[in-house]
Amino acid sequence: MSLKEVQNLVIIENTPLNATNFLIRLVSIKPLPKFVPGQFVNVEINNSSEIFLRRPFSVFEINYSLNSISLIVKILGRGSKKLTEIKAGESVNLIFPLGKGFTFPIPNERILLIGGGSGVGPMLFLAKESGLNPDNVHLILGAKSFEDHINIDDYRQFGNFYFTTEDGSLGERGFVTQHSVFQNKLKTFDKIYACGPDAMMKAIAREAKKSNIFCEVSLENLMACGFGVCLCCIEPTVRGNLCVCTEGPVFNINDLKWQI
Amino acid sequence: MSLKEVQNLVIIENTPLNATNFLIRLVSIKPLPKFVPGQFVNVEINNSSEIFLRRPFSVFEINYSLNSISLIVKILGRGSKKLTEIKAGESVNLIFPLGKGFTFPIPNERILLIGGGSGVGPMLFLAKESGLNPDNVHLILGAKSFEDHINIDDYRQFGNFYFTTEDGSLGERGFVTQHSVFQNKLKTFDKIYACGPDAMMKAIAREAKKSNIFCEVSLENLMACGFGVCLCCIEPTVRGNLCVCTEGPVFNINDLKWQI
Amino acid sequence: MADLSVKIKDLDFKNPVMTASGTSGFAEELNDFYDVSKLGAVLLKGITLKNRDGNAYPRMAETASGMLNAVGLQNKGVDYFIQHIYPRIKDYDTHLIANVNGSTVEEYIEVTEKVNELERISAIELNISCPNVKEGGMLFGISCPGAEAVTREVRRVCTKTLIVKLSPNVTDITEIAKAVEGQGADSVSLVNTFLGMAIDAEKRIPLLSTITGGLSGPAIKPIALRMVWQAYHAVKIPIIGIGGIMNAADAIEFMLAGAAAVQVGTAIFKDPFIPLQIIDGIENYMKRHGLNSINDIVGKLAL
Amino acid sequence: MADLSVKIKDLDFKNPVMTASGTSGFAEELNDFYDVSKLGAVLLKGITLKNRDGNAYPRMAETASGMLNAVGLQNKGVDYFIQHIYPRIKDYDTHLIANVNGSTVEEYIEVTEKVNELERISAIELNISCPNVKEGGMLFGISCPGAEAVTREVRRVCTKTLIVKLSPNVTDITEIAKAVEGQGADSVSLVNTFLGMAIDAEKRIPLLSTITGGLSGPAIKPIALRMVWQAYHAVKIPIIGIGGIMNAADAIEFMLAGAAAVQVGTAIFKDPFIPLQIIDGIENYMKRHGLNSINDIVGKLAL
Ligand SMILES: Cc1cc2nc3c(=O)[nH]c(=O)nc-3n(C[C@H](O)[C@H](O)[C@H](O)COP(=O)(O)OP(=O)(O)OC[C@H]3O[C@@H](n4cnc5c(N)ncnc54)[C@H](O)[C@@H]3O)c2cc1C
Ligand SMILES: Cc1cc2nc3c(=O)[nH]c(=O)nc-3n(C[C@H](O)[C@H](O)[C@H](O)COP(=O)(O)OP(=O)(O)OC[C@H]3O[C@@H](n4cnc5c(N)ncnc54)[C@H](O)[C@@H]3O)c2cc1C
Ligand SMILES: Cc1cc2nc3c(=O)[nH]c(=O)nc-3n(C[C@H](O)[C@H](O)[C@H](O)COP(=O)(O)O)c2cc1C
Ligand SMILES: Cc1cc2nc3c(=O)[nH]c(=O)nc-3n(C[C@H](O)[C@H](O)[C@H](O)COP(=O)(O)O)c2cc1C
Ligand code: FES
Ligand code: FES
Repeated sequence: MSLKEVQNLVIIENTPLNATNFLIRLVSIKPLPKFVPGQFVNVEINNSSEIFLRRPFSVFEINYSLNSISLIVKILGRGSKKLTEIKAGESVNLIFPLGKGFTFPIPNERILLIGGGSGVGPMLFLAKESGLNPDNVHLILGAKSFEDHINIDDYRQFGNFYFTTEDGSLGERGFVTQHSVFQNKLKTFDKIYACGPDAMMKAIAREAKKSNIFCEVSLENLMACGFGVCLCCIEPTVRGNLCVCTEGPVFNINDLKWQI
Repeated sequence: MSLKEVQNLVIIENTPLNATNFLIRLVSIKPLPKFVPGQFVNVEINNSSEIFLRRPFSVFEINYSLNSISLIVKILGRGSKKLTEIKAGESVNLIFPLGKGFTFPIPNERILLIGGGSGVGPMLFLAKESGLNPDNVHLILGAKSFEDHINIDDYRQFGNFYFTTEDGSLGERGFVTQHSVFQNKLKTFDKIYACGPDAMMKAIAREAKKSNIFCEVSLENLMACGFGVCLCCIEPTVRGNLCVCTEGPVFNINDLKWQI
Repeated sequence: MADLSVKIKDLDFKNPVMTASGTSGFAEELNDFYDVSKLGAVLLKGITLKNRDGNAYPRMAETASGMLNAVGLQNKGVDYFIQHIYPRIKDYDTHLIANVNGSTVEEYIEVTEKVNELERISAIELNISCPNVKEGGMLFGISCPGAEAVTREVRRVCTKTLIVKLSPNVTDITEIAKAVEGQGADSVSLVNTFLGMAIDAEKRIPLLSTITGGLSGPAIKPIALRMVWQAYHAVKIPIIGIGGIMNAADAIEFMLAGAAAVQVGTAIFKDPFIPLQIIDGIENYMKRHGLNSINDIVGKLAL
Repeated sequence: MADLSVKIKDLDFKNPVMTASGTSGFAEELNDFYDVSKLGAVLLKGITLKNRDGNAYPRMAETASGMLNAVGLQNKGVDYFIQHIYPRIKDYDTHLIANVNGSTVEEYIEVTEKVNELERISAIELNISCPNVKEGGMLFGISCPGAEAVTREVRRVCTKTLIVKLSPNVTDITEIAKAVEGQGADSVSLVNTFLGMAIDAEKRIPLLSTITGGLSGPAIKPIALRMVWQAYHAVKIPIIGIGGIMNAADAIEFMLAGAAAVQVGTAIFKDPFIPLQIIDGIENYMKRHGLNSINDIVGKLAL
């Protein structure tokens, strides 16, 4: 049995979620393998002389009965832009499942999930799959402004949501680490999970470390292959330079050599 | 005033004409310059890492009131294939007008136009623009089989049409040079014009030379630029190596160094 | 049925399609996708005497039809390989070839001597062409005396088939090919990556931590093909062609130019199945052209 | 407003964007599209002492993000140029630079002496790097003694600014750059094309009549950029960067790496307006980054 697959999937939805992110939903003709939140797919973006390599995206949602995978894609450069322009009905080649996901919480733990930008995707996925009582699941989602936040109504049942915006247009004003929950209740959590921009994750890691709370973050290093053969995506860790694509993208902050 | 233009045109039609050729019609938002039959455009075919250079195509039809240019495109390789897949509504970048066209006949001359494959296009264009009494315009169009011929009903008014097919399914069986008009009446023509595969043009040139009849052919050498700066498209002539894109694509056979 | 087997020195390969060093890990990663025994050979990730952390991140940059890498031979050293990796991979039913590296001739020798002992390693590919290390590597591969010295010394101790991997960053590839042939190389593989560079114009910084890195992918194919063709006319030992091979047509072009076998590198990042597709494509080509053996292709460019 | 002017030796250029030799004819062809006086300079098609028919057809092949050419310096000779072409183009209000070629040092000298007399030719670009001719050309450019000899002799007679155009087909570009600087070159332009090859796998023939040809276009950019960066740290004379420049970002990358000016070649085949778009793009970049002069870009890569 092959552990990893290279497959053409058909895009069935490619719609803007907000000012900066798109939701892309793809279906496979075959049953999908199990995905752990934090795992990713590597997407071939064809039809351009400028895009040579694949682009990695975390899985946001899996529907095992429809065999569908959803991604939240933020337009950053040429590849992500092209991807958001592909029309429903066209097919795209994906490699999956890739990487190691988040460590699941154990029953009755209180967890804090923090997502920024497209990093919100894996946090929602984790909230849904955590298996915890929703009372124990808390999410802080951060963005620049209210129009950069995505609609999470379908996820309210899985946890308690808090928002921050830099302009104060939704939730509390400031960064996720300035949110009152983060500021005042951090120590009430057993585990913190984060996915988002580098600076955000470092700020979170700093506080988690101070308070000595278990904390996992998802990294977005540049990748050439995505499945462990090129050694381009490395991150310095206590176990040496590790490949983010196979040993990550999720790392415990205690393993990272971040200067925080 | 610029003599040559680089312009985005919008494809308004891209339809199969027969088993091997497509009709592509493009419109400009600006008035088009005058085109002489035999002149060509150089088409940028984007969205592929495999196609780096433009591809040249002869003009088949110009509608000066609609500002439209039509091309007949035969699928030969990656570029022509991609081009026939572009949907109406999308825009394509063209450089034009390029090259020198056919020498117009003088009033009352009898002319024979011979076209094969996508070479039929410039021949129909020339028949239409010749300015001669249709009785004096004769066209032999050749193809493998009847389904490789295009519908020329709109052009019947401009001349007398003869067909050949290799399998005898339309007109006379055999190559254009085996057609009875070519075999028996060649000497009744003042000028012969030809556009089509190399072998066809060489066969025609051989007979035209023997009979000492004026004969122009349109060449399809590989081009990098199409407007005279790269010197890649050369053809050996009595005046030395000449650029097909600026001194041709139409050449008088007496100027060519063909071993025929 | 077309016979795809090829022979290099005393080794019989099922087919002429190998995966290149540094682009196919230690074979295990590809085995997660398909049975690697279908491949002609797997060139293992470059190994050195001691642990190497490799270069700092970022290590790669995308370029037009290619990429730059600056991995810098990250690996845990030959002893770790022998103890922890070799036992896991030794039963793959394909040729496993060790890519041997060093900062000094002595290091190359030491690694070779250790690899000699590994029964299931079929051959050694001597990498004298890595552009991403400060010492050794490409420095040996860009001069005849350097290439000669390391080949001669390693040949003395090497008990296996010895392939020397050449750098394309030279004025005359034939000189280097002849130099290593003269010192007893059984085969040459070419090319390794071209020294290149990429810059972020907006940030005004290099895209690689090392400023320069190695260029691979289809961009380099025309130059690599030319070098294989030149080398084919300069040496008698078999040539393994490498550089931007993405499909069967590319592989066949290298073989027509003189390569007895090919290695697929960067293409694997696009799709790990490409090496298998190339094997099928070559078989199909042979059928279409009525060719019975790979020898009917190698060097058979009509001039 | 941003000042785009640059100075090379005693010549003032309106802007740092030139069109490369062999890709912009004799300026007339581009003038059919737009007023060439907007360009920093036009490098004219390579000229030789006598008429050259160039190589046989086919002379070009498309490759991944690039192309091979084997034109072989087709031109009608310097006398024809002086009598028939120069009079037509001499009034273009931009720098016209002659690309001078020869099979022997004497031929280079003779052509230079004739070009000396042409008032409106601002500079000579000594092409010691053409890979598409059997004699002379690249053979001079790939060894220090060769490059030195032709530069020294031409410098003796050349009364104009002397730019020497370098071949990238060398192990160490800095050696060659230093060699020609040492012999009095006022500037070096690099790179010319890389020797490459393309094959039609189905027909089993080379795609070029000459088998090998010169590779240009975005495929070579990373290597060209690296060479410009290396040369910048090796010589003091201004460098003109060439190789796969398709847009303003590419041009700026070359300038950050050390090029005082750039030449646009193959991109012209895609779109003859690209050089003008690059000029606009550089101006725009300077505004966005608050830069006043091109000197604020040249060599300003942050390491
Ligand atoms: C494991 C993993 C999971 C990811 N999940 C998601 C996701 O769910 N949603 C999402 O929108 N994005 C995700 N990303 C990031 C995504 O892969 C990049 O945004 C994308 O590859 C950018 O491609 P591009 O062609 O648009 O940008 P390019 O045109 O290649 O680059 C544009 C600019 O962005 C920089 N850049 C590109 N990629 C990265 C990166 N990974 N990190 C830092 N800088 C970069 C480049 O250096 C350049 O300056 C993930 C990345 C990884 C490694
Ligand atoms: C002045 C001129 C006018 C033309 N007019 C027309 C036209 O009206 N309609 C039309 O269908 N085609 C025309 N052509 C030919 C057309 O340009 C080519 O068919 C096209 O460029 C092929 O591109 P491709 O990417 O499909 O083929 P590629 O994938 O580039 O090549 C496929 C195969 O065809 C060969 N090939 C490609 N182009 C040519 C060529 N020009 N001559 C010989 N062999 C070639 C290649 O070597 C290769 O073996 C014209 C060419 C010229 C120079
Ligand atoms: C990420 C990466 C790592 C590489 N590591 C090695 C290596 O360890 N040893 C080696 O000999 N070549 C190494 N190479 C070079 C390849 O084996 C190959 O020679 C080169 O990439 C050209 O082939 P390609 O264009 O098919 O990739 C590496 C190449 C890449 C892209
Ligand atoms: C078709 C063609 C013809 C060329 N002719 C010449 C020439 O006559 N003299 C010369 O110095 N360089 C010549 N060159 C090289 C270019 O000037 C330039 O150095 C090279 O193409 C790299 O730049 P690019 O990638 O922007 O094209 C030629 C290049 C091409 C593609
Ligand atoms: S991206 Fe290749 S090893 Fe991680
Ligand atoms: S195609 Fe460039 S000169 Fe004709």
